Amino acid sequence: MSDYRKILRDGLWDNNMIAGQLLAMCPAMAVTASATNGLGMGLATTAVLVASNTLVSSVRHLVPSAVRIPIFIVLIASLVTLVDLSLNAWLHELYKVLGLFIALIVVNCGILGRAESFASKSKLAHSAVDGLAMGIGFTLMMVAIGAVREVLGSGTLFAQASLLLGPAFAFLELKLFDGGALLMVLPPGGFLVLGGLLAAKRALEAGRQRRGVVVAQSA
Amino acid sequence: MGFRDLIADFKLQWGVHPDGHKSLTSERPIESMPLPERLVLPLAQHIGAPARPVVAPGERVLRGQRLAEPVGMVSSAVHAPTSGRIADIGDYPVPHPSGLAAAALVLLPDGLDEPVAFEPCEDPHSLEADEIARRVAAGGVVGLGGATFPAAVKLGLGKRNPVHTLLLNGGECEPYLSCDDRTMRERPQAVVDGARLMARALGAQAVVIGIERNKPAAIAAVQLAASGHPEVSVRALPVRYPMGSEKQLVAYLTGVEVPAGGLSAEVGVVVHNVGTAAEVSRVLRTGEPLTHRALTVSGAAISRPANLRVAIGTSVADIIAHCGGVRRDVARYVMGGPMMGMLLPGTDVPVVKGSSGVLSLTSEEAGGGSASACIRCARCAGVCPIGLQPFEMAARIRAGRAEAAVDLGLKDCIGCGSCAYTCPAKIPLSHYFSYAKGSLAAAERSRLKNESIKKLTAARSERLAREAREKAEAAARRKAEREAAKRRAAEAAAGEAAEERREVPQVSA
Amino acid sequence: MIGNHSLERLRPTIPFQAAMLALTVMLASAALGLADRATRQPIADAVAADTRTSLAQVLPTDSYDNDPTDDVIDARDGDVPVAVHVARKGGVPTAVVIATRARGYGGEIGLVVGISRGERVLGVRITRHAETPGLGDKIEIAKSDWVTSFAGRHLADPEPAKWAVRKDGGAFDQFAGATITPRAVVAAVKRSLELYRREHATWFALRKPS
Amino acid sequence: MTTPVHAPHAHDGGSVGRVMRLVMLALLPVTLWGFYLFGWPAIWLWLITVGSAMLFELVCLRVSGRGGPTILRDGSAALAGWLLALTLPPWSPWWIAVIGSFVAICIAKHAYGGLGQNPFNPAMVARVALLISFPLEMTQWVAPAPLFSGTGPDAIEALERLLFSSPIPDALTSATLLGHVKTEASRGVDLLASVPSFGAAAADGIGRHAGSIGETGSWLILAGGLFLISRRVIGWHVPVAVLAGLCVPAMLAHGLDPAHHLSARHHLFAGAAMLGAFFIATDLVTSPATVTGRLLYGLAIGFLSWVIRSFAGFPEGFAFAVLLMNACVPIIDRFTRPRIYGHGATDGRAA
Amino acid sequence: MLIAVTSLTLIATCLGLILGIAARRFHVEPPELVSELEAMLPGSQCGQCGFPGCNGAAEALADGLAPVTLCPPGGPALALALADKLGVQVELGAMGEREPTIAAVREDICIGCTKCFKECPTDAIHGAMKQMHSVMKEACTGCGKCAEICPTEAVTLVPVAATLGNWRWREPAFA
Repeated sequence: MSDYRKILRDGLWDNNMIAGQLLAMCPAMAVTASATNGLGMGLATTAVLVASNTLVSSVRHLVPSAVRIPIFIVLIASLVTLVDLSLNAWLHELYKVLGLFIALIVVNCGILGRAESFASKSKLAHSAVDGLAMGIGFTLMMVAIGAVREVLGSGTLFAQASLLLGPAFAFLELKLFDGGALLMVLPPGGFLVLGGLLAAKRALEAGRQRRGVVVAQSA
Repeated sequence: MGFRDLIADFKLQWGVHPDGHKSLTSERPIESMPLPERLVLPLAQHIGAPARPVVAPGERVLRGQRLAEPVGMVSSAVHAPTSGRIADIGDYPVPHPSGLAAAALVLLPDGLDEPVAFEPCEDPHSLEADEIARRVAAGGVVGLGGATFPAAVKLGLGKRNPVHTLLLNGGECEPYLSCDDRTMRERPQAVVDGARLMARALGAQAVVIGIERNKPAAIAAVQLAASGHPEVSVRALPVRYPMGSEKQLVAYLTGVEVPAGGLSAEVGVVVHNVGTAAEVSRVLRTGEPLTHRALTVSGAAISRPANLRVAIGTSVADIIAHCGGVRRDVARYVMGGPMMGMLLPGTDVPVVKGSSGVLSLTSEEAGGGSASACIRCARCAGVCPIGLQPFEMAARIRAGRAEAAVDLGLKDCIGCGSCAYTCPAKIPLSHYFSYAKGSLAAAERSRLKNESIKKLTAARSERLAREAREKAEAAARRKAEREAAKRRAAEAAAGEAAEERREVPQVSA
Repeated sequence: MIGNHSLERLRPTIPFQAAMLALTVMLASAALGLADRATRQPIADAVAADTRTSLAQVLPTDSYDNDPTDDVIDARDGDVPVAVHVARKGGVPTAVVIATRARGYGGEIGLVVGISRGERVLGVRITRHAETPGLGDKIEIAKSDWVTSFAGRHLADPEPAKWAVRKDGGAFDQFAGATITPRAVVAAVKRSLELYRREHATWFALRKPS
Repeated sequence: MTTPVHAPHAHDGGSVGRVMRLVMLALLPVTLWGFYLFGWPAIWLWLITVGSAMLFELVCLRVSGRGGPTILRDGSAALAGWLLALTLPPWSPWWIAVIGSFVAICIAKHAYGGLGQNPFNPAMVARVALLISFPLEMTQWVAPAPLFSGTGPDAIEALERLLFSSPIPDALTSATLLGHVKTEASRGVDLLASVPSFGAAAADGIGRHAGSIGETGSWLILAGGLFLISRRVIGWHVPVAVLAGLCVPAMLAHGLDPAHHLSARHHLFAGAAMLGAFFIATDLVTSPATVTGRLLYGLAIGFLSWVIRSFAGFPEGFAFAVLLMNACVPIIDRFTRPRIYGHGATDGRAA
Repeated sequence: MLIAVTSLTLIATCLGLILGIAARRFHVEPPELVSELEAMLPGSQCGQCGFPGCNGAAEALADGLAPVTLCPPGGPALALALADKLGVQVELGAMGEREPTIAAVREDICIGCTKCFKECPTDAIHGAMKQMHSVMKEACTGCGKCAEICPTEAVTLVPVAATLGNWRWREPAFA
C-alpha cells in the first residue's frame, strides 16, 4: 500500500512532471493560455501516459536494452496518433481547441521519461498508477498555470469549459473583469507564471522543512 | 617631462589618486628619536624563515652585535640597535593584523650605546660582487619599502638571470608617507652610492631612479647627486597610486611586463627601494648593520607629525608619545601607508625593519562604513593596475568559490587596495582577496598534509603487515624449532631408551 | 511462448533485438493503419459539418435547399485561391459564400463572405486568425459584433472611396490600438464583392457537378 | 582584541546613494520641463510611479529579509520609478504606474536578488511588460497642454482623471512622430509626405510634441547626460556608442532612400534616443564592465533600435534593444575581459 | 497499408541490427569509481566521517549519500578534489569553520601504556613502554582514536594553536 502512496505523492507533488522534474515544458508553455486548454491537454496527456506506462511495463521483459528507446518511442508515438485520430473523429469540437497540441504529446519528454525510468523497471499495476499519478499531477499544474494566466491575461476563468467537458460544466465559466494584461496570455506569461509557481512550491517546502526542524528540536 | 613620458602617461589607464596628506610631514626633516627604555626585536622581520637567536637571556650585548642569525637561504640577521642586556627571548606582540604574538628578543638598553668593532670600507666600489652581497647580508639589510625581502638575496638574482637595469623605487605613492622623500632630499649621495653598489653586485649596467613628480625637491637632489655618474638616470613618475608597485614601475620605466608568477629579474630588471639603497651605502661604508630606520609619523590625530629615525624595536606607543601623543580620537593605528598598511591591534608593538610609517587615523580619514550590494559599476576594474575584475572575483569568493576567482586572476592580485578604495558600495574587496588567498593556501597545506598522512598510513599498514608476518614467521620458526626439539628429544629419548635398553636390557618396568 | 529462461538467453542477441524492434513497429503501424481506416469517415464528416456551420452563419436559412458544402467551385481572386460555395433553392442559385483570406497583423486571416444575388453582403465571419488577443481579435464574432457591420452592405454602400476604416477616411470603425487587422478585413470583403460582380455569371453557368 | 580590519584604511568617499542622487539631479531639468509641458496629469503620474516603486522596494526588502527602510536611502528604487515615469504616456491612468512599478521592482529587480543582481534594466522590463500587456493605454499620447495655459486639467481634475482613468478628450490625443510615420507607412504614405504632415516641432529637441516626458526635451536630457559624464558617474563610451550605432545606419539609409528611412536628426530627437543613451543604456548594473564591452554594447543597442524602429511593428524600439543587449552582457563581459598584467606577455617594448 | 507496414518493419529490422551491433561495438565498462575515490581519501580509516573506514566513505560518496566535505582530515583541498571528481558543487563554507584539532598528551597523567600509539592510524604518537608519549604535529589528523582508548584520559584533542604561519584572514562580514 505504501508503495502506491509513494507513487501518488511522487506524481502529484514531490516529483511532479512540471514542478519537480521540469519536464514537458513545451506543452506547459504553449497550451496554458487558458485553464480549459490546460485541462484538456492534461487529460489527453494523462490518457497517453497511463496507456504508455502500462504498455511499456507489460513488455519490459521482452525489450532488449539496446533498442528500448526506439521501441518506447514507437509505442508512445503510436498511442498519441491514436488519440489524435480518435479525438478528431469523435470529439471534434475538443479537437479544434487542442488539435494543434495533441501532436506535441509525442515530444513530451515526461512520457518517455516515465517509460524509461519507471515503467520499464516496475510491475504493471505500479506503472499504471504511476502514469495516472504523473498525469494528474501534470494536469493540475497545467490547470494552475492556465488559470493564473487566464485570469490575469483575459479576466476570465475556464472560458469555453463547456466545449471541453460538455454543457453541464458551463457553470465553471467565469468572467471576472474586462481586458487584462496581454503579456500573460502571450508566451512570456507562461514563463512568468511557471517561475512563480516553482518559487511558491519551493517556499512551501522550505517552510515545511523549517517547521520540521523546529519540531524536531523542541521534541 | 619628455614626449615619451607624455605618451606613457596617457596610456596609463589604471590607478587612483588618493588625497596624499604629504604636506603634514614632507617639510619635516628626519630627526633622531632618543632610545626608549625597552626594545622588542622580532626574529621574523623579513620574508622567509625566522632568524635563530645566538644570544641567551641575561647576556650583555653591544650595539651592532648580531643577536640572531639567518636560517636557510631566504632569511636575515637581527642586530642590536644599542648596547644593553637581553631581558628575555619569548613570544611578544608583533606588527601583524592578527594581533598574535611571535618570537622576539627583548633588549633593555643600558644607555652606554657601546658598539662592537665595525669594519669600515673606504672604497666599497672596489669590492667583488659577491663580497658586496655578503656584506649586505651580514648587515641584515632587507627591503625597506615594506616588502622586507632580504636585500642580499635579491642582489644574488644577477647570477641566475642577466640583469641589465637596476630600478630604484622613489615613488612613495602611499598617502601620508614622506620618509623616502626626506631620505632622497637629505641623503641623495647615499641613495646614488647605494644604487651604484647594488648595480655592481647585480652586474647591471644602468640604474634608473623613478621619483613621482610631486617630489620636485627630491628629483632635483638626486639628479644633482647622480650628475657625475652617467649610468645613473632619474625619471619622473606620474603621480598615481600604486605607481610604486614593482610591476607597475617596471612596466612604466622599461616598457616590459614582468611575466605572471615570475620575478622582474626574468626580464633583466631588479627593483629596490631608495631607502634600501641609502642603507646599503651606509652598511658597506661604515660596516655598521641595519639597526635603525626612517619612518613617517602622521595622520590627523597625531599632535606632531614627523619623520623620525628610530631604533628597530621601538614600540609604537613610545613613538606616539615622542610625537606629543594624539589630539583627537583615533579610529585606527596603521603601520605602513593607509592603502596597504596593517591595522595595529594595539600600540605595544615594535617598529620592525619594514615599518615605513605609523599613522593615527581619525574615522573621517579611515573611511569605512558598512558595505552594500555591488552595483557592477566596475570602477574597481577601471582602477586595477593589473587588469583584474575585482567585483567579479569578490562575487565568486562570496559564493564560496575561491578556486573560480583564481581563474579570473586572483593570484595576480598585488593587494594594492585601489579597488576597495574606490568602491562606492564600500565592499572590502582587498579583504576578500586576502581571505581567498589564505583559504587557498590553507587548502594547499591540508592537501600536502593529507598526502603525507597517506604515506604514513601506508607505511604503518606495511609495518603492521611486516610485523604480523615476522611474528607469524617467528612463531612458525619457534614451532618448527619446538617440534624439531621435541622430535630430537623424542629421538634422543628413544635413542637413550634404546641405549638404556641396550645398556640395561635386563631392566623392565 | 518462450520460457523465462530462454528469454534471458535470447535477449542479448542481435537478431532478437532487431526482431523485437521490427515486431513493435509492425504492430504499431498496423494499429495506426486500422485506426486511420476506422476514423477516416467520421473525420471527413466532422470537417464537412464545420464548413456547413460556418456557411450557415452567413446564409439565411430559407435561401437554399442544397448543400453548399459540396457545391463548391475553386476560383482565384488575383493570386489568392478562393472557394466559392453556391447556395441554390430549387436548383436556382440564390447566393454564394466566398471563402477567402486576408493578410492581418499576425498572419493570415481566413474569412467567409456571403453575397446575395443582389450583390449585397449577407454576412461575414472569420474562420481562423492569429491576431493579437485583446486587440485584433475583435474581428471574431465571439469577441465583438464589429464583423456584423458588413451585413447588407453593397459596393456602392458606402461609396467605393469609403470602403476603408475610419482612420483612412472610410466608413468602417477600426478598434483602438489596432488598425491593420480591420483594414485587412474590410479590403478582403470589398475584393470579394468585386470578384462576385466580375465572375458570378461564369460560376452560375457551371452546372453543379454530380 | 580588535577584529582585524583589512587595508585600505582610506576611501574616496563615494557611495551608491551619491551615484543615484547625481543621476536624479541630472534628470531633474527634463522632468520639470515635462511637468510644464504635460501639466498636472504628468506630475501626479510621476508621484505615483516613484512612490509606488519605493513602496514595493520596501515590501520586497521586508519580505526577503534583506534590510529595512534604510536601504531605501540608496535611491535605486526611486530612480527606477523615476525612469519608468519618464517613459510612460504622461496622461496614463494610475494603475499603469502601479503595475509598472510592481514589475520593475518586484519582478525585474527583487526576483533576481535585489540591487546589483538584476540582469535586465528594471524600468525597461516594466515598460515592455506594460507595452505588451496594455497596448491601448501605452499608446495613448497627448499633445502638450502646458501648465497655466488652460488647455490641460487643473490639479484636482487631473487627479480625478488619473484615478478614474477617464478617457482623454479626442482634441488632445496625438501621436508621436515615430508612431505617426509608422501608421502612415502601413497605408502606403511614405515619409516625404508623412513627416511634414506631423509638424515642424518633431525634431527641434525641445519636445513640443506628443510623447513621453523622456521623449521630449532632448536637449535637457543631453545636458543632464553630459553633467553625469563630467562628474564621472557614467563613462562616455556607452552614450557615444549608442548614438553612433543609431545615427550611422540612419544617415546611410536616409541618404539612400529618404522616402522610407527617417533622418538621423529625427532618430535622435523624436524618440527616446537621448534618454536611452545617457540614462537607460548606461545603467551600471545591467551594462558591461569593460570599455570594449561598453562600446560594443552601446553600438548594438543603437543599431538594434534603428532596426526595430525602421522595420519592426513597434514604432519605438529602444526598450527592446536595451533588453536584448542586457541579455548579452555576461557574454560580452566574458569575451572582453581585459588582459591581465604579465599574461600573454608583450615582450616588445611599449614605448 | 500493407506496403506501409512492411516497409516500416523492414526499416525497423535494419535499425535494430545497427543498434544491436553499435551497442556491442561501443560498449564501455563503467570506471571503478569507488576504488578511485578510495584512493583519493587519506586511507587512515579514522572513521571521523561516520562511515566504516575510507572504503565505506568512498562507497557512500559514489552513491551520493555523503557530502564531499565528509572528511575532516582531508580538509577543503580534498573536498574540492572530490567535488571535481564527482562533478558536484561544493561550498567550502559548509565545511564549517570547524577548528582543526590535534592530540596532546598531558604529561602528568600519562602512564606510558603504549595503547594510544598502537591505535594511531598514522603513527603520529611516539614513545615506548613506561615512557612519556609525544605527538608529532605534522602527522596527527585529529581523529581522536587515541583519546578514546587512553585509560587515564591523558590524551585530549586540543585546537591547533594559531601562529603567524597558519593565521589567515576570515571571510569579511557582509551587511
